[in-house]
Amino acid sequence: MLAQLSNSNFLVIQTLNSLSLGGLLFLLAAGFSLIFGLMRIANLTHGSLFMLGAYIGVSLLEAGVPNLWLAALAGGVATAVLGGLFERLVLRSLAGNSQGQVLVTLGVSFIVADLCLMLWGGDPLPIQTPESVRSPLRVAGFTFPAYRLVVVALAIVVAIGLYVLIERTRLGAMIRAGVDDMPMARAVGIPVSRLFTIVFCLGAGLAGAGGIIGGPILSAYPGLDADMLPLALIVVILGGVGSLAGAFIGSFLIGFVYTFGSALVPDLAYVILFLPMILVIAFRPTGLFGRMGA
Amino acid sequence: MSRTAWLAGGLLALFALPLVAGEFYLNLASQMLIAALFASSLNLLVGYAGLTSLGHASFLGAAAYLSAWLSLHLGLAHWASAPIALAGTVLTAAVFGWIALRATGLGFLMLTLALSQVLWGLAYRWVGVTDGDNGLRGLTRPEPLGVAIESADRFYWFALLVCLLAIGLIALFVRSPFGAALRGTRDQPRRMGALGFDVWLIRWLTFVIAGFWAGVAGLLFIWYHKYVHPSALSLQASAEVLLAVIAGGSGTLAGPVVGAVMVVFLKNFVSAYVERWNMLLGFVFLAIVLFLPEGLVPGMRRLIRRVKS
Amino acid sequence: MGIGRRQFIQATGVAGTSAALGFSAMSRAQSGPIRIGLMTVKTGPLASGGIDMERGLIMYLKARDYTLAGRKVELFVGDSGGVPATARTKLQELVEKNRIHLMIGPLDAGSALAVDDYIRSASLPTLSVAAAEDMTQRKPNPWFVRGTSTSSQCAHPMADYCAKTLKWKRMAVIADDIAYGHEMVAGFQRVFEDNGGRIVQKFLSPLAVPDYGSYIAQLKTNIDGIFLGFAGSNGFRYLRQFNEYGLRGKVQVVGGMTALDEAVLRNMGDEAIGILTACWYSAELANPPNRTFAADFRKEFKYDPGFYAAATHLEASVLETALQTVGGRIEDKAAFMKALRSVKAFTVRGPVSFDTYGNVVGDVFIRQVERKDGRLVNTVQYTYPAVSQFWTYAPQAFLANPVYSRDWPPARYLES
Amino acid sequence: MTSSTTPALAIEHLRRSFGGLPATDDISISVAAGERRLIIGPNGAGKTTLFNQITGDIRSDSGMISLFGEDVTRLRPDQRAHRGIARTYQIITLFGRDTLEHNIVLALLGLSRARWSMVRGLAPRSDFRDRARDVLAQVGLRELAERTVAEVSYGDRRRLEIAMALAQAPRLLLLDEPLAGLSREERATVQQVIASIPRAVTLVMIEHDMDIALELADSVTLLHYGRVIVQGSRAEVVADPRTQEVYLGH
Repeated sequence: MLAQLSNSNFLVIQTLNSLSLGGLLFLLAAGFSLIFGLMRIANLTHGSLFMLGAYIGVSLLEAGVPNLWLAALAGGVATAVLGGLFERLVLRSLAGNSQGQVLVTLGVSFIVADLCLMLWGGDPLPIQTPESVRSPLRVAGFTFPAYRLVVVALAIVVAIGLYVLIERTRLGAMIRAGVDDMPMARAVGIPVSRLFTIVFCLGAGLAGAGGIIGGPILSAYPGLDADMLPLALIVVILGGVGSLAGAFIGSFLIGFVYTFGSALVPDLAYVILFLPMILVIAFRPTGLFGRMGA
Repeated sequence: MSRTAWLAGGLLALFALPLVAGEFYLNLASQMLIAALFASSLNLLVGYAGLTSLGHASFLGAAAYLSAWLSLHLGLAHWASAPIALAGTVLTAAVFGWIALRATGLGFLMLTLALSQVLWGLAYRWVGVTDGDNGLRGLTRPEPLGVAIESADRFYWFALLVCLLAIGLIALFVRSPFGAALRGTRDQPRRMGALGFDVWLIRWLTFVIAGFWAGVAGLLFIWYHKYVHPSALSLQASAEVLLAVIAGGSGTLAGPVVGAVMVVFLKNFVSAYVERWNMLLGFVFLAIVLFLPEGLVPGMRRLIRRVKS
Repeated sequence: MGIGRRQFIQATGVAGTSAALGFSAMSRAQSGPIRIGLMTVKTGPLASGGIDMERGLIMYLKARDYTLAGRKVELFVGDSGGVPATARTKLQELVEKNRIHLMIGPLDAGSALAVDDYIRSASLPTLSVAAAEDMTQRKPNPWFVRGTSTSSQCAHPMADYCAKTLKWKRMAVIADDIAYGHEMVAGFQRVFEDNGGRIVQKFLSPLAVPDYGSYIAQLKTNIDGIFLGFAGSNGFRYLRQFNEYGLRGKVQVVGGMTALDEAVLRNMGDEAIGILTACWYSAELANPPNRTFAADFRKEFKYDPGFYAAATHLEASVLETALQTVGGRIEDKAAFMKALRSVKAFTVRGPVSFDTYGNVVGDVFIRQVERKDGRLVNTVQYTYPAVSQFWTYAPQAFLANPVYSRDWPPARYLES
Repeated sequence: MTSSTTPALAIEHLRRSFGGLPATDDISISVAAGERRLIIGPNGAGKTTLFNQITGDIRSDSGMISLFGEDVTRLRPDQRAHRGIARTYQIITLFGRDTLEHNIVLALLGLSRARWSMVRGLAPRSDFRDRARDVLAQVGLRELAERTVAEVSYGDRRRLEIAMALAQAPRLLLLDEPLAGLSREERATVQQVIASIPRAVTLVMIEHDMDIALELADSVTLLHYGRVIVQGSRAEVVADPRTQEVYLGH
């Protein structure tokens, strides 16, 4: 264990691994966190949207979409539309009924999982890494997958974009107002209903695009949804619900804990993510950066 | 009067089932009973305490594993292993409740999920005790009062008796002063504190009691299956029982029973005829939420009342 | 190959007479179709293999017009979703409601172990696909026959090949952290180290790992190769990430019987080319039954049959052989089981016979991924004939050891 | 048995701040047994926070609270309730799906050992039911006992708030804006209810309706920005120029 830690190659590569996993998690968790913060809905379909995105990406690329980035954009739009429909047609009628929300979001995740199995079969499907970043990067004696660095960069760009959106635009101001105090936001005439749909679309789109961007690393396979959902939940709980900064830092934190944890204490591989979470919530129920009660 | 008559008729039909149903249907019915008790135990938390737990399989699994381990490794007889397993389960619930009740709402849900995942990980990894993903097998069913319950009909009767007793006691519990206090903590926790109720203690005791009944369901589970695998502790198992409670109607006595029967039926019976049964299950949940958002039992009651008036 | 057919005829003759002598009274029970239950997985993460299991079996039955040994056959399919407790209920349904005479399956070890005692109490002849070692070793089930392989049955020859043919000395192993993975890498390690090699790194990753980066980054590059003991989609994802890290060409890769199955290969690219795996089957096998089967399968489903499709097809031919021996009288369980366990058949994997524990003795192939007609295939490089689950060890001595596991045999040469 | 010199409620240097902003800042108040104290102050003066600190719903950063000479600063709300504190809420906090009677029964149950009973049914227990009806009669809600809270008027709910607190037979009763949102007629009724509370009960009340409130009170405390500005007898406080400045005269 100590020998590993003193090995600079190990440290550098695992750090980069942590960052890239964190980047992927951020794409997934940012939307989850916003949705929860604004609508108080624990959207358990979020993992399904990620998986659906990955599968849609596979099909788009097969159908001749020229590159991964376009596919991610198109796939993101597709899942955003689906998410918006789901919010409008189903979730809308369940405001305040948190048990109903659990039931329906889990129910829809069953449907999506089975639908993907039906449409795309049970085999794992690859998403090719874009040609330009396919060969590994060799810097100062370290070899590292170039694509993962792109993922980290992309996550940071998305984070900045979201930050600007939330902190610097009128829409963002309305979202913040809604997260902080919903009755007040309603009272001052913010179109809360439209805001819900927009935020849900945004979250679903990010998750779907995340699935495609994660594709070259993770592939699309049955069970991807169930693998990712707990990670999103942990990130959001740890970082604090409704907080973009929390989701950002939480994602990278989990990236580090997961990557280093499973390398250094493989015996705890199954619980490596849950133990820190138990500690954090037990002593700080609002999460590390949360303002509101979880 | 008619209510009593209905109840008596229903009970009679339940006890008479083995006279008409074949072995397969009896075994299915036994599983429904186990699931019904399990869901009823979770309902104490979800329905009456307003605490949505996504880790209730912990207690069913803990009881099953403990009982299996005690008989396989220590060679204990059922009369000894069952109470010890229950005691161990209650202890687990006491500790888990103590941790999980530091939060409410989504935090509580996540803590129960996390704690149950730790237990699941333990079942997977502590191979010396749990035999990992091979599971524990080679178990027997007990012989309560010297009566063998190896056959499908005997086991059904046994499970029926246990479940009726357990659900009866749960009904008493819910209608007791403590049950009223519990519902109070669900609706107005602050007011309950001002009225002199120790809200935390009430919730914690309920958590432990819910764990106890899940443990009883766990004993029935292990006696029925004579096998336990880490999947009994999985997130999927916890989610399934939660869905049963909510779909049937949380906070009612009949709701979780109906929900559990429905889930077992869809999963084990309809799946033989419908290839896409996972999708069907999803659509059933969707339909319930859209048309009977408070759950099957309260929703149907509302509809019947509307038709009558 | 001719030997296989001769053995087959002999076996039919011998078992046929014993049945005729001993159990004539039972013949009256022979009415109606033979009811076969297939326990598989058609939903959830294991569905890919489970669906192939159904396809392989149906292909066999269709080719014979649903008639085996002169009797009609009815097929009932149960979907366990890969959950052991569900498998048990499904099997009860198949037995108690559909009154099946025999089960083929289940797919996964967990489900097989979950139904173990039920198989015993229901006296249900079972042709297993699941690889759990002890079901035919230390805790043999008298109703259990396995025509495929135990977890380590193909890993033993792979290790032998690495040590003797490739002359490798230092290797790493990685597998899913489940009993199947443990058993496979344990078997590999034992044979590799008994032949002078050393396992210097051993990784067991949880079944649900989205990102293998952490494991790949730890891999030493001063080793001769790594053995992949994955099942399902994990080998596929590991290998893709492995290449991402530029390790292709630096570290040689070999795999167990499910690591680079045909089901996985059909979605892979050049990154898989050259990799060696050991399995009891390849769609490329040129024996007559497989030439027909693989061609028909490819024609109908547009992809090559792999491990799971071949598994049920193979079990079906074992079943047919046994049925012919007892003249179709599957109701006479004792005679049928006896026939089943003494089957010598020539199947899609070549000749098979069974040891006294009900496990197959058959050829294991070292296969290499190659591109052929535009698709990736597992070309047979070398054949280990008539491989037993005990490899070359004496059964008694083998069974005196604990079952293969995460901790046994201990890895003595690990380097941190 | 408390001596006549021991105050019913003694608060010393109580503080609580939220995110750096003090909601209550060095508050010291002493209320004698049997006294009726009115607490006034503009919105945001810290009145409700003070109540929550007295009942234990909010922990205090520093300072001490004692009840009839007993230090209760570290006790939980339910423990304080058992020592004789009862309260009402400015925002109505009732069990909306239950009957008025059941609301009162819960209040009775809170201080009874029977609350731990897990077997004997609650519904058939006539002891609780009869007492609940008596309490409802006290506030004029006897006729509505079987109705659910959702079915009765806002004014009735205000009275039920008080009835629940009365059911606890408190030694110290905290009323948080008991007249808020009521019509003129309803106010008169609630005023009567409050006036009829036995003198043995010490009363602390937050209220904005000065006409009625001053009529009910013996003494007044004026809070502003979390601090005590003036306190004393009704006449003293009303006459104090600081009161005029802060509250009455804007």
